[in-house]
Amino acid sequence: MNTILLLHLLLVFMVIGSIITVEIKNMLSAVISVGAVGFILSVTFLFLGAPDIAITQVIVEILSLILLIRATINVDNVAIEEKGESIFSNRTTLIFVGIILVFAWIAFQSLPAFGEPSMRISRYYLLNAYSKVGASNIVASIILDFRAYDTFGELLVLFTSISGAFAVLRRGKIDKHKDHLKIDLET
Amino acid sequence: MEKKVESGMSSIVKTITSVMVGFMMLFAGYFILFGDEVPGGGFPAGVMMALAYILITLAYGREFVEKRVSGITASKLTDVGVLIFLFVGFFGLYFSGTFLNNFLQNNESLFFTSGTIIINDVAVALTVGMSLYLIFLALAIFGRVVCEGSLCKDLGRDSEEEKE
Amino acid sequence: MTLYFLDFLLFMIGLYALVTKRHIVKKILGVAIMEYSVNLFLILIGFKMSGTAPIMVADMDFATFIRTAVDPLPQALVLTSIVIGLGTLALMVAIAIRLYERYGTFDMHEINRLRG
Amino acid sequence: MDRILPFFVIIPVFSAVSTLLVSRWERRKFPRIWSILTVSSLLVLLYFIWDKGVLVHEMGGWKAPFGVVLVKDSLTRFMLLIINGVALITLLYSYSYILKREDYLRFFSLFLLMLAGMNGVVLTGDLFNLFIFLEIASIASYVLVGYDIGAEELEAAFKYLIMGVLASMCILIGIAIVYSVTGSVNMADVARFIETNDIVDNKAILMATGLFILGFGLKAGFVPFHAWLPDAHPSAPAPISAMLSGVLIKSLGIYPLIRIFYNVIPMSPVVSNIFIFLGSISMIVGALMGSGQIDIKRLFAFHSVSQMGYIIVGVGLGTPLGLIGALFHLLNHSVFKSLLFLSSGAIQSSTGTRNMKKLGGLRESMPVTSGSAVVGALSISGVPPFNGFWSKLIIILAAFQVKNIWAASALILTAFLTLMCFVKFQRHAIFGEASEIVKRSKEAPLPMLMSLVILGILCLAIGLFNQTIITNIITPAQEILFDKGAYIMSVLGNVGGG
Repeated sequence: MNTILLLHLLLVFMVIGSIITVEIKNMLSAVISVGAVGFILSVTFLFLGAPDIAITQVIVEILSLILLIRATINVDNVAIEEKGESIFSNRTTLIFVGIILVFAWIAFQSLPAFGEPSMRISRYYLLNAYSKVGASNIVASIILDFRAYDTFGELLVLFTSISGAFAVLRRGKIDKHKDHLKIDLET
Repeated sequence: MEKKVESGMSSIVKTITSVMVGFMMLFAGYFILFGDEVPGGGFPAGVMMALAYILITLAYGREFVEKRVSGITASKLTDVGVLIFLFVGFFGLYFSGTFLNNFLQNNESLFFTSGTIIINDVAVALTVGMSLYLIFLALAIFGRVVCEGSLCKDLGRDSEEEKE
Repeated sequence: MTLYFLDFLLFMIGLYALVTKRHIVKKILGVAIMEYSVNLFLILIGFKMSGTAPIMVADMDFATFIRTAVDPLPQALVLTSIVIGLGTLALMVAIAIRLYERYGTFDMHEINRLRG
Repeated sequence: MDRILPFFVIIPVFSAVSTLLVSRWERRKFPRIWSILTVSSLLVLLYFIWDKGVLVHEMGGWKAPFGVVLVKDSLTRFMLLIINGVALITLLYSYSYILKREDYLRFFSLFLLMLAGMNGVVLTGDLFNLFIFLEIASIASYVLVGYDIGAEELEAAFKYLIMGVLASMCILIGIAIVYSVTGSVNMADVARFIETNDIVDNKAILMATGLFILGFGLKAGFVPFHAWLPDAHPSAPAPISAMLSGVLIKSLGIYPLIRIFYNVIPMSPVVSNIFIFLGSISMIVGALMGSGQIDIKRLFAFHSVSQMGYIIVGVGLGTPLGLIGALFHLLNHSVFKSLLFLSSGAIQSSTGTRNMKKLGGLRESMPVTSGSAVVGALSISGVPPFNGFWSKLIIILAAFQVKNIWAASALILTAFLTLMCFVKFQRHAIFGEASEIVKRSKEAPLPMLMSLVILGILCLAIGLFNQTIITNIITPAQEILFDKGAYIMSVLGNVGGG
């Protein structure tokens, strides 16, 4: 019973952390609090019986913190004070969010109860992973054998986003002639 | 007036980094080779390798790392990683009729019992590691000249990392 | 059941940050929070009460392993969606830096006004 | 014969990665010729498997619900034809359009990755796999929208990126809910589970339906979620805005909606009313906002939103005739909209401006481009001999058949609004008196003209031979959608549930 209580506690911490992220003024502290939410999430994954995901989440969290801090380090990272008209948009969004939450509460009633997954398909993975594939880590066997096509797509997603980030970060023609550092860019 | 850019951090950080990087690479190799028995597969291994290189770049400065794994070799390794995964899948299609088929699976004779899982693991780790190291290199180094105009006093050598 | 609701509340907080906040980095943080909540939702679905990780350790016999193992399929899906989140985050940070270089500000309303 | 199916993703990925790998020694001609070769080889592959009936390729050798499965039925081959055909013509067009940009090696690599993503989305029979390849195509299109990194392009790319990530998150939650309720991610398995256990009015499935409509609606860009489209399409380079408007919003937005609401989750009357309501609103709003535009690309982008409304109304009607009209309009719209965007790209590259007021009398200095633009304008406003007229007519007939007066009146009003708006476009840009910019401008280079002429001929040919096209391409696609049992049987065979 105490795992449920623990999960509730962790989730409440994550909700508080994300509220701090959204409302805090200084960008750098907002990034830090997102990092905190990410690490609590990784602990939650451990309690939910997903060690693979916990390890990946911790490491990916460190890297995304590095990237996010990179975006906020040497720029003016104080938040923009809200002008009048945007207050109105906040209130309507809050009402809209409230309506969706009410509907979500009703919809989640008819999901299968927490803790009894139907596992209609994944029983096959549990039964056959070791005999057919020879891997005792079922998740690794799903990722790299049963649904290897997903991981192939996954590699393409990462490859596209990095190649795309490079296309965005390249020094365009308009930058070169006014590149004030006078560095001899031997292109 | 090119101020000598003091490359990297203090020597304490450098010694700690040189110790830690060894363990990080070992840990990444552990994930790859034992990916199918122990939690953690190709993705955490790749990100661990990227973090190791980032740690070296931060501690020793860019020129030190540029000699070892320059940006261009990193981007080539990313492409090679994706192509390895593609060819392993294509061999599966060639040998036994369906794409990404684990054609050498579950025979004890081979060193690794679970067939193409380990090879795919290596390909995933290579692609993820090199591409994330690349994006750090681009974001951290490219963008150093963030503010426009003469007010920027940063004199770090902003050589274009990708000679496109 | 309340865990699903708390998790969806987290998703709504991310959506709120995305929609109303004007600072670009705040929008990126909102997207990061949304990704956390979706990944958590996927794992919450696959959790079995007092379940163990789906990894066959040597000493556990097969029958108890089948009975107690947690659902491995959502974990495979979450591993993929974590790295997708990282990819989109890298792209967003790259575009945000370039936007700051072009417009000199991270404020989305300012950027709309300047663009006219 | 089903071994050919994975090659629709392998070949574009291999050529996209290899262009980046061998970038050092040959950069001028290699990427352009290489990408045209890959896409034409895809079309040849499509010709091989065109009339081979339903093909199912189980990835990795695992049976259907346990592994990922690729399904080729007549709807998939119809979408593959549109995607790869428009991509080939766009690549032919960008053979000379791209010379002005410096880093076009990455442009072609990202273009081919976007194509691989779209082929992956259309071919797969697995919900999560559809999400992943949808991510690949969307991330490639976010970058390609902001490709010439000016201030305006980056801002439009960022807005499109934020909307796209929101859509992907909603789709992923929808897939998670469907997995939690039905226990599987394979489309045919989910369909069979919903059919046998009759849980259609289950609240969670209702929420998943709402999330899918929100997510795929954002990708398709009809009204309540169209905020990103009028910014993203004009600021993209012309071949990319042609691919975005012509193919991407259809294969990432409309196709999943059709597949999910006809083959997986049965379409309840509530959902079809939502579609008809959203469709008619987006028709009218798109046409109204389009008529006030000066920039021709923004005008075309707004009319993309309104034409999407036509297709959504056709899908929402739920009758066989409505679906035939929707699929036929999907084909026509991808042809004439890419023609319009490519001609606007040609106009902008030679005259340097997209402002309708400044462009006058293009027919003297750029006869072929303005000729093809006129063909495109006529076919979008539904003038009889061209293809737009027939598909709009079928959708209007389908609306009357179901006695849905509101939808029919909205359809007719929008047809009139589009006609009026495009007459204004022709009067200003093509037939007005020649302004000084236009006098100095010269005709576009040959590859661009070739692609424009091919698209113009296609507009006319589809219009004239619409009967044959409907009978042997569109109706089989519509029959597959109305026959859910055949889809389940072909994918799952008769393997028992897990």
